[in-house]
Amino acid sequence: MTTDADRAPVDPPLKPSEKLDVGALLEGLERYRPRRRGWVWRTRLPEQRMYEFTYHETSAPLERGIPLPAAHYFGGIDPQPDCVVTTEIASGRPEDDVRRMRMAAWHGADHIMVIRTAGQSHIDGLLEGTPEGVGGIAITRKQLRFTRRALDLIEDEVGRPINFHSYVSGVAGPEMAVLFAEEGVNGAHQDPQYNVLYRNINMYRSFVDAAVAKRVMAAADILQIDGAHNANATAVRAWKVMPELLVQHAINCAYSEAVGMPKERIALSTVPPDAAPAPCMRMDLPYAIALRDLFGQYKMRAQQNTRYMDSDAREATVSHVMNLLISRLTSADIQSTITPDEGRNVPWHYNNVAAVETAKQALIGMDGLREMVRVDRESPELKARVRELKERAVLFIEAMIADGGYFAGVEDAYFVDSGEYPETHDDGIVRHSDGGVAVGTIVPRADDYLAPVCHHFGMNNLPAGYGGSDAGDQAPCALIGGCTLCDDARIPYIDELDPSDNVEVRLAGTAELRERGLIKPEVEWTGDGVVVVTMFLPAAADVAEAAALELGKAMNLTECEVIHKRVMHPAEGTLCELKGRLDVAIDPATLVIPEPPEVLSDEEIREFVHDRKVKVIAATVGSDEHSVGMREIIDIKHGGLEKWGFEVEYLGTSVPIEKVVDAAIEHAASAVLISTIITHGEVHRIMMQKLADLAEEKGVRDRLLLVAGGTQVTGELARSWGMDAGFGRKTKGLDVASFIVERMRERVI
Amino acid sequence: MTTDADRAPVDPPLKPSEKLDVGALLEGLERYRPRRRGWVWRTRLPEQRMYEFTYHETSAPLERGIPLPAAHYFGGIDPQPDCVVTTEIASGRPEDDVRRMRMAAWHGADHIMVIRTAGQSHIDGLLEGTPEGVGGIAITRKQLRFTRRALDLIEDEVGRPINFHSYVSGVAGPEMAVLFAEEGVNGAHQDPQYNVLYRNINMYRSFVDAAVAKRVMAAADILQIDGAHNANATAVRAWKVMPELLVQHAINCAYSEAVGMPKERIALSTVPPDAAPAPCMRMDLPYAIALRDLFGQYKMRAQQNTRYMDSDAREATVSHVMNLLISRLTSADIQSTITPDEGRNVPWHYNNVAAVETAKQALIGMDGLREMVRVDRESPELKARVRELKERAVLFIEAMIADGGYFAGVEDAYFVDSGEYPETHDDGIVRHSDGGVAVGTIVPRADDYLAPVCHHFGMNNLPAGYGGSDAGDQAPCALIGGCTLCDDARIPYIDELDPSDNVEVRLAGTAELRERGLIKPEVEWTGDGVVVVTMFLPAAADVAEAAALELGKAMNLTECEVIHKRVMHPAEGTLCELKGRLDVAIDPATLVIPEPPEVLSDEEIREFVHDRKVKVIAATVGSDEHSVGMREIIDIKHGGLEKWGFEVEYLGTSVPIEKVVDAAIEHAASAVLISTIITHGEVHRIMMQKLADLAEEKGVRDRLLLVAGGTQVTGELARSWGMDAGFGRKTKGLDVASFIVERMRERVI
Amino acid sequence: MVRPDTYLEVREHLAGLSEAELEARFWEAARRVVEPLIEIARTHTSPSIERSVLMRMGVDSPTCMSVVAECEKRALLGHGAGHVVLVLMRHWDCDAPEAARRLAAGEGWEVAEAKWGGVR
Amino acid sequence: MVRPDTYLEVREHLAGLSEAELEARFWEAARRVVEPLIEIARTHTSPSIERSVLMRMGVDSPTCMSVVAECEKRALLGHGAGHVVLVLMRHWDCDAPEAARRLAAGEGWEVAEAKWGGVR
Repeated sequence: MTTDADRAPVDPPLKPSEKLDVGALLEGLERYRPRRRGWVWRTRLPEQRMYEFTYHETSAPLERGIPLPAAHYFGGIDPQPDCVVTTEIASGRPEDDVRRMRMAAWHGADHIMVIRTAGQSHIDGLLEGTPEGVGGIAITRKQLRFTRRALDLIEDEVGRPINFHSYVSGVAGPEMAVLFAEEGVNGAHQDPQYNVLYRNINMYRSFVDAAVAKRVMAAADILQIDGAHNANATAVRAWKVMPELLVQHAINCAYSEAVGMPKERIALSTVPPDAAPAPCMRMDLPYAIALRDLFGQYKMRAQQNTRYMDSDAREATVSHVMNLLISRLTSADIQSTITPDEGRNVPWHYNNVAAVETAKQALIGMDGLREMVRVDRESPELKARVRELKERAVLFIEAMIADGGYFAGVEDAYFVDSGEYPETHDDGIVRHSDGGVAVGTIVPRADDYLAPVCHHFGMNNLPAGYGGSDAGDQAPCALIGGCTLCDDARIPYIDELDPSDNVEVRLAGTAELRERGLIKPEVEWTGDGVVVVTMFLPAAADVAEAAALELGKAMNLTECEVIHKRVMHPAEGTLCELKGRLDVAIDPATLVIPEPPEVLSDEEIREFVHDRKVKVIAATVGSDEHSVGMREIIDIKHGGLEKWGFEVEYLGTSVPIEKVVDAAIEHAASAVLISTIITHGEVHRIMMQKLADLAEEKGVRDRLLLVAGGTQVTGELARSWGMDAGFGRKTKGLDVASFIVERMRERVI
Repeated sequence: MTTDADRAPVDPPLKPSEKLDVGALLEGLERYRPRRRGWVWRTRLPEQRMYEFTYHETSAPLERGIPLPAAHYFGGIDPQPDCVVTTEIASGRPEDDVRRMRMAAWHGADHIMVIRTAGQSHIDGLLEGTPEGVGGIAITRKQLRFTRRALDLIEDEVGRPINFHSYVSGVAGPEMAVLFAEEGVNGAHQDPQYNVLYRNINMYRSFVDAAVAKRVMAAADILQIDGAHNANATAVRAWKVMPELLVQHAINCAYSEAVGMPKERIALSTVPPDAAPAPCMRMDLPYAIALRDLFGQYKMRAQQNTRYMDSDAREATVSHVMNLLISRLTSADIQSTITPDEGRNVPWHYNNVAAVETAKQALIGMDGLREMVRVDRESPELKARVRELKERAVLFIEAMIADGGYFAGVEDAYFVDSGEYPETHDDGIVRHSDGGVAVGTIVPRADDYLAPVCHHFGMNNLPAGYGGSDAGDQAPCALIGGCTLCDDARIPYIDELDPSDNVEVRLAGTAELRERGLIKPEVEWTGDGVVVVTMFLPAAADVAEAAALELGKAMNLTECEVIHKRVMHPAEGTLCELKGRLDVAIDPATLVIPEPPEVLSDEEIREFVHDRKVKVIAATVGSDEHSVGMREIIDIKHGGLEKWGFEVEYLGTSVPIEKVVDAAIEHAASAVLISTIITHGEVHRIMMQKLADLAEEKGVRDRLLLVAGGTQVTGELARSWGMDAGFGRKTKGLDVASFIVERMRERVI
Repeated sequence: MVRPDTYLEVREHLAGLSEAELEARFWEAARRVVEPLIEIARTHTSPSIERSVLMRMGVDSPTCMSVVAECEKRALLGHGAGHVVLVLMRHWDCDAPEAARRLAAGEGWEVAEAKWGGVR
Repeated sequence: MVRPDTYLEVREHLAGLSEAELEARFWEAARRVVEPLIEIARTHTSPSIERSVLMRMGVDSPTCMSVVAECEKRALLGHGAGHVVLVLMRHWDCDAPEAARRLAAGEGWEVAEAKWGGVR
């Protein structure tokens, strides 16, 4: 559905080289209108050719983005998986969130979920303005409009639509739904069971509100995600709640359809419940299959496990790759990601990116896996377990009906019990129909109940000729001359209600950093100064932790806290990750930025090399059999020196320096290239100094250009160790060729 | 075979709470003898029950070890995969290596591979003593004996045999083989092709030496691993060398068997050649299958990909999990691990442990996966590719024979070409039969050639009655009264040859740290002081890197170097990992170590609670639906408060503080427990202060014990925010129960 | 109630079902569970629902809050807060936001009470 | 030599083979490749091999180095360094380490030369 965006201010496109202008995005918000409503899927390409590879499960590429680190080995391609990829952002400050959303979008996220601030779900009404959130953001019209405006620019920058998502839960569901419809939010969590079980909101109120909220969401084409996955996060034994998870999904699906939501806009939020050291694949795969058997007509939002996450980011990453394997072995329409640091804090900028990268990397690495590796539906353990889960779910739901239905079931603690139904330990979550937040707030609709608006659910005494099924009928809102869902222009806008707790005040506090372009570390908020120090300490865990805090002070850090500890051995030592604040801001004007080597044109180089018959001796030294780096510099095929006619004598790998110098003399070479790839901190220094000394000794130093390369080599280091130049990671043949030619020219002149 | 260990000094067993006494391990080495020769596999248990789970691919558990971080959710189990797990150590200092080996063994490594120092493979002879290595260790008798002695103690400590491994390559292969046999080394790389292609050692010399080396290895029951995987690390396009990899494996296998090595001691070193963003599973799985089809009778040492590794540890970890998936989908007798930092430096202590943990976690998580998920041998792409790889390999090897055999093939650059055979780009590695290190050093054996020792290979003019096939024949070494392989007592021992470059000198340099028990950060050597700072900087990559170096100085770090950089967005910011040296050592005597809370006996608690009818109000506050932590503190099933008879009123999740205090008053409770799990730094402070204030307000503060719990809560913090106590991660119900009872007692008195 | 795992005993009536029959039975039960919930929703309303109606009528959130709160107080919610506003729109011949604003300011409630009778 | 991917043309003789036949052909070829290499190894020795013989005779590495180096110089390696040591063991009636030590010290070479003839 299109909305009349003509009144909206037109924003200039983003420049990749410039930061978001948060201030500008806050101006004219009262007139800004979202460009569309509704959810957008990626464009799947069943057969996509990139570099030398063919992909079977990818989607249209981005116009701008950042490929995986290893992409430079493969022509820099950045294939995008076929499924939508989600990231969850919750810094509490919309002005900081949007910068992070831009980072995440560049790395492949196209579903941005904003978590709500603590307690908003218990507020019976809407918030306005931009108060700072705690553990999430205050969802308000201004925050939504500001964020959607930024996302409209960001989606143009990356060249792919971005779905914006939040929560239509809590006691203000219907209002949230209308707000989301009005502000172009594309996806939302909505599940009355979530309110009841995890928010302790009265069960009658939750279901009554949910019907209207869902109807409005359907009208705005918003994708709904349910809340069943929370049973995983809450269950004492996550592998015991699988039957009830199936039931919870079914209740929300059936309820949603009954109020008019189309199947294709109903997504199940499903998580592999378990993690290692449990044999989690054998436990979680049958569940994933039973789920997809039963819910094949709905969308799957595959979430990652949080239940068994600790503070160990490595462990979380490995668990999540196994979750991604389940997505690839079964199916996922949306692949959600959990940041590796969620086990210890509210996600930080770079951990959102890390989680998105892990999803992209694993999904692309496992592209088409299902074609070669098949789930064996006849495998005895799998087949029996899939059937058993379905039967246990049926038993659960039929017993609940026999006991009086859903509300009775909740009162009887049917849900989130640590026994696998029909086993129960009587430790489920109990809620009472006469209790909970907002108990007693629903009222029966009178016979003349009337709601003169569109997309309303339930009994509604519209006058004849309005909103009925007759072709001639007018829309219900014709009664009042139009409603906001039909006429965008009727949407009111409120800016700020709190003069002290708002974005303008916060921005003023960090204005200097922005105006002077100062560089200060941060993890979630501009200038928060937080850094993390990773250190191994040769001491037992408790001593190491105390020592780490002291070392933090020695590093000028304040508010030090050990956020992760891992015993390497009870006596030999402990790995500590120390979080602290560094109150230092760097003025870029004071920095010396090493110039990228200037390069010559192919013609210049080729001509000079041809005239002068430039010979080069190349060798990998220091017992390094990895000759790749060197060969990419010299091989013609990789735009190496041979390309311009250099005569390169490649001596091979692990060549003694003596041999290198002798060869240079024998061939009357103009330059010597040595490389060491993965090296101990010392070996490249030793090799370079030895080369320089030997060239001196043999009296050829002045007619030889000595060049060293390697992953840890820098020009500065190499020169300090007697080389004429040094080249590090990702050097191109052109850089080396240009250097040699320029230096030889200088000598000629 | 047993060796007479009676002359060896008997070491007292290690105490888990005490560091290795490196000095003591260096004493009496001349008399120390290894306890066994030969390789040991894990004891596979096809059906193992642990906690509530059954494992299908595990082995006997360790007596002492450190389980995965998440294990505490599952009764602390530490299931060990069925395959041997390798870690590679190369700090260059044996005295530091052994400490790391102990850490790795506790985390599940039972195959310790020591990389050799740069250039040792080009030394025509043996080294002695303990000179410091570069990028690896100087392999000497003293280093081997010292290390094996430490490993003998460590394997007793963890309760599982540890295989010790190094390299029988280079120009001193036969001597290395004898040395390894004498010193109880259990596994070794041996592959003459590796010497030829990657070490540029003369091809005749390599193969002649290899025959004797392999025969000696076989006699000592040493497991051999080949070197084919290096073609992956060197190939321009790793996915093009698959056919030749099959050929290289076959040549070493056939050669090894021909000199008398049994199949079960021949292992193939195989690596999934590719990595994302390539569709690596679809590329690497057919290769893994073709390999196992052809080499089913040999052992598989599954290595992890290094070819496409960058400086990004997260990326490396994800790639390695996909490598582990291939191991689980096909087979692995030995699972090797590559440290996530290998892309940027010689592995550090904790990265060896990280790599071992990733292998353990993924292999256990995918336990029995093959039963539910089958490789579909009939899948068209897979089937065709498997066949094609085999055919290309046959074509390669048949063409090589037609062109004159192996040596001719190497001279014709058959190997490590960037084209997939029969395609060639003429960029393979070229070696000449009349060139390379140690060219011209082999000599024909004269008709009377004699080697009066056992386990020799080749023509040997032993007198009649010696070493022949007749039953009555004596061993060849009977000619000289015995050889070292038959009589351990004949092995000579040399201590140090270099008075300045040896372990004693190095230990003297760090003696103070050890004697005073000072705690100084390190990554590979005692007291090296290296730490890593992870920081996000809101600046473009080049500016961020320069700023990071400045910030390092502000943190009192020296020798700062940015070892990893990841662009989050070209303008919004860059993630930097900064390495630097912190020259600070902490004296533990100056540290205040928080006491672990002392706990009471079950009886004491039960009695007190019963007499006093102690009531407790519990609630999860601050919009936290994750009630797990709280419920584990109160539920009887988890040894929670109910266990001792506390009457616990659990109010549920996201409960407003007002309700908590009202409930405490209504129920005349003695204590209030509030918990917040994953929270923003602020929310738990806010909630605690609010609780304290409200209790004060309502005049019940003095009769209520206020207790707060949560992952980031500490007693100190909680008390500073008005609580009586605070409990953090991994608190047990017993801790809380003990606290409540003790405090209530104090009040009574 | 605590109950051991009686799965094998209580599953008997399902044992004979085909996969398709079992899944159909699952969905049939699910639909039966939600029917009564839907009926309650169809015949009831709530403060949030009524505020969402006023929002759709173009009323800003603070005004929605006070109008709906007053409707609750006066037991008018069952007729629909939007209904009340509509009555006053016609009475005052103004648009919905204006009518809501004036109701929030305390005006016009007597008109509503005249129509539906008061509770004070 | 640069060659395009001629796989499809040159594979024809393999197309008809069963998987087992193909794998058998692979191993047969592999064994043919190593045969001549084994023969060279069987009939040749090297300094490292001879040092490994002396090691097994109980000689320490520096002594191995000098004895073998001298054997090379005197073209005696082909007879076996261990053979040389054995001759001197008998000549001096001492054990191998002792004989090697004395040879390393320059003694006894004339005995070896008497047996095999010198090259100096």
